[in-house]
Amino acid sequence: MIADYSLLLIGAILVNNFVLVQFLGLCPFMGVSNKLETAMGMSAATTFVLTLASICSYLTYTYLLEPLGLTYLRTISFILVIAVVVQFTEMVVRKSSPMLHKVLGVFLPLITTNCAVLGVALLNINQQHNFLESALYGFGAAVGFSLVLVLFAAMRERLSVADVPEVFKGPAIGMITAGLMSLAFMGFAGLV
Amino acid sequence: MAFLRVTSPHAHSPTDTASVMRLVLYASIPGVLCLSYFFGAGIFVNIIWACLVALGCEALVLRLRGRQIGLYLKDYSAIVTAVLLAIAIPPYAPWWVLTIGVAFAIIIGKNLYGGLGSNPFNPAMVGYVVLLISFPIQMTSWGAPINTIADQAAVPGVLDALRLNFGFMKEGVDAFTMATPLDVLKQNKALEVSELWQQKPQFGLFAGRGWEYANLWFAVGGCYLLYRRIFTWHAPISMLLALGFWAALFYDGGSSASGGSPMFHWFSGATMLGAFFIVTDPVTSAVSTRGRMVYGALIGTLLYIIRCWGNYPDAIAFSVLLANFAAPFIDHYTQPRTYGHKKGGQ
Amino acid sequence: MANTKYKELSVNGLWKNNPALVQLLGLCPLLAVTGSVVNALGLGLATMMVLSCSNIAVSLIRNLVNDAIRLPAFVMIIAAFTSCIELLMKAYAYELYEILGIFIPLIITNCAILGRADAFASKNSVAASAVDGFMMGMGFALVLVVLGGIRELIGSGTLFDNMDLLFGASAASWVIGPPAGYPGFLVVILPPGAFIVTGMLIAGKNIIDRELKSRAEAKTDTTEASSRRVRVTGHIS
Amino acid sequence: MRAVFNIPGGIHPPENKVQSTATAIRSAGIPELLVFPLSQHIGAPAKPIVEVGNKVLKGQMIAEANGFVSVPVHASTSGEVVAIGGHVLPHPSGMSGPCISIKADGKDQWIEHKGVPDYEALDRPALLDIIRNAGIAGMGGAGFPSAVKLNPRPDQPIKTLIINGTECEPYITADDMLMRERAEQILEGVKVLRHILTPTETVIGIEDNKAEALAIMRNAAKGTGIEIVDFPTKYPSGGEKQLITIITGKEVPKGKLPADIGVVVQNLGTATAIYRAVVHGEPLISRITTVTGKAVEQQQNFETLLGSPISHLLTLSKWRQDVAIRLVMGGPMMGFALEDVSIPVVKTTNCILVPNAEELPEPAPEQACIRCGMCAEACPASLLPQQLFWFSQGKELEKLQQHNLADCIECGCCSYVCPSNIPLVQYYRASKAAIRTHDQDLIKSDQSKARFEARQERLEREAEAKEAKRQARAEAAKKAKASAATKPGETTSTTDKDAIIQAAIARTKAKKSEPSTDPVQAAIERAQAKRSGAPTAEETPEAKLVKIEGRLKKAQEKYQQAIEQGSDKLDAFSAGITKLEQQLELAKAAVPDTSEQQVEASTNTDSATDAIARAQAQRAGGAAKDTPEQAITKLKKRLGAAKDKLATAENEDNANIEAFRASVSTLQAKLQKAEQQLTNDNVS
Amino acid sequence: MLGKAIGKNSIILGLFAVVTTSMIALTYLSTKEQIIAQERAARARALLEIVPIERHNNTMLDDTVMVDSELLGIKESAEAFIARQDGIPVAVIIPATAPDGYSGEIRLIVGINMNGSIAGVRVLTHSETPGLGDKVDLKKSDWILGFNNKSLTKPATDLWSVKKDKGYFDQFTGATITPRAVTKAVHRVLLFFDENQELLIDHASLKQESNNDG
Amino acid sequence: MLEFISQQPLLAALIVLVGLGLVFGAVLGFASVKFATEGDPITDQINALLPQTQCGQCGHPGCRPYAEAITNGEAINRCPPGGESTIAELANLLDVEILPLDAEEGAGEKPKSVAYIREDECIGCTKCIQACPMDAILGAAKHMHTVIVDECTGCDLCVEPCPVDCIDMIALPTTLQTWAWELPSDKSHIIATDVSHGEAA
Ligand SMILES: Cc1cc2nc3c(=O)[nH]c(=O)nc-3n(C[C@H](O)[C@H](O)[C@H](O)COP(=O)(O)O)c2cc1C
Ligand SMILES: Cc1cc2nc3c(=O)[nH]c(=O)nc-3n(C[C@H](O)[C@H](O)[C@H](O)COP(=O)(O)O)c2cc1C
Ligand SMILES: Cc1cc2nc3c(=O)[nH]c(=O)nc-3n(C[C@H](O)[C@H](O)[C@H](O)COP(=O)(O)O)c2cc1C
Ligand SMILES: Cc1cc2nc3c(=O)[nH]c(=O)nc-3n(C[C@H](O)[C@H](O)[C@H](O)CO)c2cc1C
Ligand code: SF4
Ligand code: SF4
Ligand code: SF4
Ligand code: SF4
Ligand code: FES
Repeated sequence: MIADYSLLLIGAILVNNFVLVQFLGLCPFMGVSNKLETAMGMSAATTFVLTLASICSYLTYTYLLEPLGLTYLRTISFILVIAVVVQFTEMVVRKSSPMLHKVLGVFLPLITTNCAVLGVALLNINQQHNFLESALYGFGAAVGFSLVLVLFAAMRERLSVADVPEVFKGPAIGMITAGLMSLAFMGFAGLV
Repeated sequence: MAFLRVTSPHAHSPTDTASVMRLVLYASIPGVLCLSYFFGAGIFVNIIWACLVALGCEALVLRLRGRQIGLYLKDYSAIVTAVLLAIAIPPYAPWWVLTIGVAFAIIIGKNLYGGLGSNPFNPAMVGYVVLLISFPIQMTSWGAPINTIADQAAVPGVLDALRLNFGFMKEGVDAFTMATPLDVLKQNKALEVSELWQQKPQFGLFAGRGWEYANLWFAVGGCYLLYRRIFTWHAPISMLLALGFWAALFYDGGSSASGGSPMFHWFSGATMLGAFFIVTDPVTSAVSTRGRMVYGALIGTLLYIIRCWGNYPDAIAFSVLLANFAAPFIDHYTQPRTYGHKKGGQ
Repeated sequence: MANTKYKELSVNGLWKNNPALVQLLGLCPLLAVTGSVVNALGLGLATMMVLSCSNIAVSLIRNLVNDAIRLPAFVMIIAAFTSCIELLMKAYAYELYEILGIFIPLIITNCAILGRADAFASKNSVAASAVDGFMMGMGFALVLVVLGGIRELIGSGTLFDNMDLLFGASAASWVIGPPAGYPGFLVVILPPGAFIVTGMLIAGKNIIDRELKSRAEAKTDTTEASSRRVRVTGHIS
Repeated sequence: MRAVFNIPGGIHPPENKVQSTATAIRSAGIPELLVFPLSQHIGAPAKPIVEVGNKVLKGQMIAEANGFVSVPVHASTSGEVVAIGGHVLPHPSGMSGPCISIKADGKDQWIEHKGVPDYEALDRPALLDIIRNAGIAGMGGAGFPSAVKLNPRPDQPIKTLIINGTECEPYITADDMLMRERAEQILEGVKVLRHILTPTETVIGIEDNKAEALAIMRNAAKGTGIEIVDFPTKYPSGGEKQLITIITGKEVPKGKLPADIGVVVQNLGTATAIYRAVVHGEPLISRITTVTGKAVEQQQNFETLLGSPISHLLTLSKWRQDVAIRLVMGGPMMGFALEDVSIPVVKTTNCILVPNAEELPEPAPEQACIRCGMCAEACPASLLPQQLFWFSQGKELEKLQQHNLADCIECGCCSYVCPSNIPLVQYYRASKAAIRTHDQDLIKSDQSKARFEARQERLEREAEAKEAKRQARAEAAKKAKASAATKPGETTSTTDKDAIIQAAIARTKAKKSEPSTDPVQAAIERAQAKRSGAPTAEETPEAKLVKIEGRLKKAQEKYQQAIEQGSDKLDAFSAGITKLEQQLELAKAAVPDTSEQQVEASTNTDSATDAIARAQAQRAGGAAKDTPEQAITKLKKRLGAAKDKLATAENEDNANIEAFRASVSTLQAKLQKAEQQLTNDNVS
Repeated sequence: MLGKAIGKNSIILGLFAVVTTSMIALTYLSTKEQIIAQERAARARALLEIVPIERHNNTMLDDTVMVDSELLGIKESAEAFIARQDGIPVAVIIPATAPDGYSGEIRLIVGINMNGSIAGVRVLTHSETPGLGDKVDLKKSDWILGFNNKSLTKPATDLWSVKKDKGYFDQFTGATITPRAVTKAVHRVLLFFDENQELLIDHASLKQESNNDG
Repeated sequence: MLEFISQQPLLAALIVLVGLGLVFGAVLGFASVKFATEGDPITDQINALLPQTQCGQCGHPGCRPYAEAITNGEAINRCPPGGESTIAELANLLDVEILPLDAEEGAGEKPKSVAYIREDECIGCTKCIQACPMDAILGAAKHMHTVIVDECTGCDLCVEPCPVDCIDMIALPTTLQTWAWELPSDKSHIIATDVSHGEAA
């Protein structure tokens, strides 16, 4: 039982890493990784939102849509749930911690449009997770996202002083680096 | 009278980058000779071809960027990359496999980041992994070490190697390939370790046949580099210790589910080559000594995890790349304590 | 006047401000579904459709919503269009739907869309928004297809394989290649390849841009830059 | 035996010390011309107290300390002051700075001086006075005024006095020879120091590569209670912080001074100088300097008079100019390269290194950093030089600070070992400067912001006030109709403006601590001071005189005006006038002896100087730099511009018309005058 | 103020909800039938590849029987599909799992004609190394077609393995493990069919009858 | 009831989503009032990074307005006095890409300078005083004026209004105190330029 759950976590964090293997949440991954500090803030926010959204959408699906036979409405209701969770978080953060809001500022709304959030909700349904699994999967996905985001940010800080050819500066080399990272992550294949 | 107006220091030690790289090349010679004894001359063909391709690619990129070609080619770093990649791939892999690998390593792995010193990922390992993923057949066809298969009179000589590598000998390699010891252990579900040793020809004294000696010689070369202070002991030793630690932890006395003894892990696959030639790549590892210890330990751990539970029988390349990826982050948290600063803080 | 504006919108969407290559939005589908042309094209078309429709809709109702509920309202519109597309694809291109998987519902979050709705449609007229949406979608779809083409070609040596999934059985024969004995270059089809090829594509665009710029400079030697300096201290009397 | 501690990092470059220890210290004699920079130490430059033409005696103070952290300068031989002005300084920049030049008369005649052999009778302040007046600044490194260092605050009780005899740099043997030949003097000096500081222990630290000196010192120190400690040779164990760690095991915490952990470090040359000053009353006028390197034939140590040009030493040791590739003051690790052999020996000059090309070849081309970490291994401060390098390259100042760039002692170990030949230290020096400028810019921008905002506020207030006044005026006008009006509103507005100016002046005054309280004057002075740093670069005394006169006149006018208007700022004006008068006196005094200075002043001209000079010249009304023709063209151009402006103004019915008219007429007048002059010139 | 803000916002959002939902719901209602049909077609496609439509005239998807055996390597009981021509069974399609693939399980379906020969084998899911083990997938190579028409006796039982193990079937260059696993699994399915043939057919016929009744 | 609803797909859908919409709208409406904020701390931070030269070369009347503009999305590369370092800092703060300085023709990074008034030519018109955003010019009407060097930011706004052109901008010279080693520049072989078809980028 415990083993299953830890495998689920390892799977979500490493083997099927959301960003590098499943291609979810790439926009913030590329956009918020220029600075380590910011990346850490973003990680925290995403972890929070992702876990919460995962739970909320699971509840919505199991207790509202499924009994009423409205599963085809899942996309729109999930996105609604997520949008509200994010918007609400943003308002709270803006008020309670301007510093954090400064760091996350433009990116909090971007979390809504972060594929990872909707993706995790949908994958939970596809893979028929139960409540606990959904929560864990959401959390694991977020940790996986945070892990690569933070490592990537540290790496980009290093790249920013490298003598990269002019045309590759910025996003291009970022993409290629992400590619090599994804290459490295292929090494985790088969762990679960 | 014009005197030089430069900043201090005015004196400089005689070591330079090119000489460091050359030393690394020298240190790899014993291991390479040992490999060629067990697996034949293919490795020489590979090394030469890889160097040619590497220099070609490097020159091409430098030309495109409008840099002085000579100055950079002379630093030998491209050659080191090429040689290490050539050692890592099977001796009779077709020429185009090596070409693609080296080109990928030198162009994308190294020069897109600005060349020597700027690349975050170990170029040779980037090349290796790309090949392993793209051409698994060619990349897993290791020949049998000398004297392991009954009907195999001798390992291929130089001419055979040329013919094999450049494709004039159809389906030649397949005839004498065989799973590597690590692969055998990994696939083993039934036999106990001691039985494996008796039944499988792949096993030698304390690790894989042939492989154990190659590892030994690479370790000797590595110790020479250590002695010449090309790198410090931190990364390689902590990697070996971590690997040994996990292996000992999961050895369970040699049952059929055993992951293999520490000895076996140390002297199998590319462990020693990795520990002393790849993990030590200064450019892509963590910078501080503390950082390098963490870095080495991370590689050792990942190595064991992937070897035992992952899809790949040997995982030097993957572990190194993963650790490369973490290196800047490690650096961020392992700054040494500066003179006059309190412990742990700024 | 109007003409130049539309032209500008097109240039923006297709090239200058391309959602995928410049704004770096909508990266997930960009990387995930571009293993082959057909996947790319399928998702590209779907995205384009949603983008145009939602832009029109958002621009229609732009005066109705205030800041607090702007985001959910817009998202809802886009979600509606996406859901419809999803259902339609399920009904009429089932296999493609299966292959594209969750990336169809994810069109919603495909940041490109939201970015546009927020940035453009909520401030512009219906016509302009429609053109903008279409062009942005087009730019995105183009990149998808180009990327899909490159990856398919290098990765498996074919082009336009499996087009029947999208265009019916007759399209099955559109496939070109693979050349005999082509070993494939797996890495290009796998996730790492997606990133790397995209990186190359971005760099390629940079090169072209640079070339264009230097050419433009060569042509118009020195155009007088009008001063934008502003008097800090106001009118001097 | 005392246990010594290890320091991290460090290197072992070839020592090359034996070459210069073969012969005994030799006196360098008296050169013809000696040059004394006013700033041979850390702190404010000394103030000259002699004038050109004055005769001075050996040991006579020629410049006095200027503030607390400063030391005087003494003549090292007798002779005549021939110049006070710019001369190339022993400074890595190769720039010029204020120096006093003395032409030796060869008599080497001492000024009267008297020592205090029974110094133990004196208390600390008295001894410190002697030391300070003897001009003693640290001779081992940066030249920090010893009297300051020897005067720790009461909350810094000194436990350990460390005498630095390490001499860890290759080539240098000045301290080594000093120990071999003058151990007694050193120890006497140490005793003086011990008396001043009353430490619980006194240690002389010497590297173990100086066996002979060690033996001699050990022998001499027997029974004195002074410990001689040797430790393994390693560069840079002579660095103050490193030495403290080696001897005591303690580290000087970041941002603190050695005294904060109860340690004072002095070089043993400094100790000797202190002995001579206290016991014999001789100020610091000479030092031991090693002249070495393969480009000199006789590598040896000289007892050198301060102020001797290094060409003098080089000639004495038969240098071969053709093979000398560089000229280093100091050692090969920390010394700085010079370009001019006329640079004088100063208090901190322990070595002149003249290598040939084979010895210290031209730096190899810089290659890319391979992050090999050799630099980090060598760094005695446990920094990560490679990271600092990457961040320097990327100009990431914040990161540099995070990585403690400030703790780099610029020892050069990292550059020495770097296999890629990266001049790391240069990167650090540049980055440190960039951080400094950045910090200053920040301060300035903060000030600017405050000023700008204050101004905006003021404008608002003024606008309001104007509005109020306008109404008041309307009111007044109304009243005026009724009764006979006495004063129109104009007066009010003038006073108003005056008030603003006064306020501004007051504000400025409050900000400035300089004694010269006239902000206008201060501003100008500062502007001028910024020229190439040489006081000689100031305007010629004549110009100054004229200017001050002009200013005085104006001030007097103002005063007059103020009296007429019954202003309440009469005091301020009269004070200003008095000051101007004083300045006038001064300036008049300065006029006679300017000939030399002027020559020197012009050695260092750049565009800024040009501009200022031009402006000054014009202002001074005399000797315009422009030829009359040029002046006329310029004037014409300006006139054209002014007319244009006037025209636009007229077109737009601008309020400025008056001003423009005035300017046009001024210019026309000027033009006429100039033309006239031209004709005159042509005629004559 | 607060009340008003809440009120207005929720009304507007509600309005949006009405419009958008109607849109989706209408689309759903109009595509519902088509979607169900497509889903069934997709599920049937793999089955049809093994037993083509010419050979049977029932709907296999609805003609199932639950099977469960060690031999099949499956954890829970699963559906086997039966193909009939006019009510007479012609073939059975049995699910199976090969547990010993190079990296994990390989899920298969094996179609067996009533005469015990193989009608076809397909790999449903696997996670073998791309380029090596994944050639068991028909999309990558037609190695899997090599099982067609083989049976328990053709080749002989001890030849039911890969060439490397001195068996009949080819392995791939550089990959023995995956084909070995698949071959063994198919062999076990044949054994299962052999043992349970009666049961399967009987059961199936029974079901068929009851179906006919109902 | 539930039965009934699930029998009516359209109705069910409507009820569910409208319900969700209502609830969420209420929640957000509540939050928008409860957590309303004013002011934007980021503008201050941006302003703190600008050089405060107040020269207007960015196209805004002063640094703060430009800071506000940046907050609202204007490019960060418009301030010539700040130059590259300011752009880098802004990029860092806002986590955006560093852009090359976007200056008008000939208005690139200039050495720091101060205004200098040739006093004998000054006619005391006070134009420069009004122009100076720093109050760095002193003097009364009809009397010569002078610049307080330490206060002058070198914005050169005072130069143009002067009717007699008596104001010069003088570059601040290096002194022993401000002199410093420069970053090694002899690296043509390393940094060089990425050439592309003979055109340096
Ligand atoms: C800017 C500066 C300020 C210093 N202030 C003091 C001080 O207040 N008291 C003191 O005893 N030493 C002071 N020192 C001296 C240092 O502690 C040290 O002894 C001196 O810099 C010798 O440097 P060296 O190692 O480079 O020769 C100061 C040094 C510097 C550079
Ligand atoms: C790297 C380095 C090496 C030094 N080596 C010596 C040395 O060998 N001998 C010495 O007296 N001072 C040396 N100094 C200067 C000392 O740090 C210290 O300033 C000096 O001993 C203080 O004494 P002073 O004030 O009497 O000069 C060195 C400084 C540095 C930074
Ligand atoms: C990275 C890697 C992946 C492999 N993947 C597979 C696989 O998916 N299927 C397989 O049968 N063999 C795979 N192999 C090869 C086997 O481990 C083993 O070498 C091979 O099956 C032995 O075949 P041989 O006996 O014909 O040499 C892989 C090997 C490596 C190194
Ligand atoms: C001790 C040592 C180990 C090295 N190991 C590698 C290696 O594993 N892979 C590689 O591509 N280059 C290696 N190099 C060469 C060089 O550092 C490498 O090409 C750089 O990563 C290119 O920037 C090594 C060099 C040294 C000195
Ligand atoms: S010694 Fe030189 S090459 Fe090595 S890490 Fe330090 S700076 Fe880089
Ligand atoms: S110069 Fe600075 S960084 Fe280099 S070794 Fe010395 S203290 Fe360390
Ligand atoms: S250009 Fe820069 S310094 Fe000038 S006003 Fe704008 S922000 Fe301020
Ligand atoms: S004096 Fe002139 S240049 Fe200086 S701040 Fe004032 S207006 Fe700007
Ligand atoms: S498309 Fe932007 S996060 Fe996925």
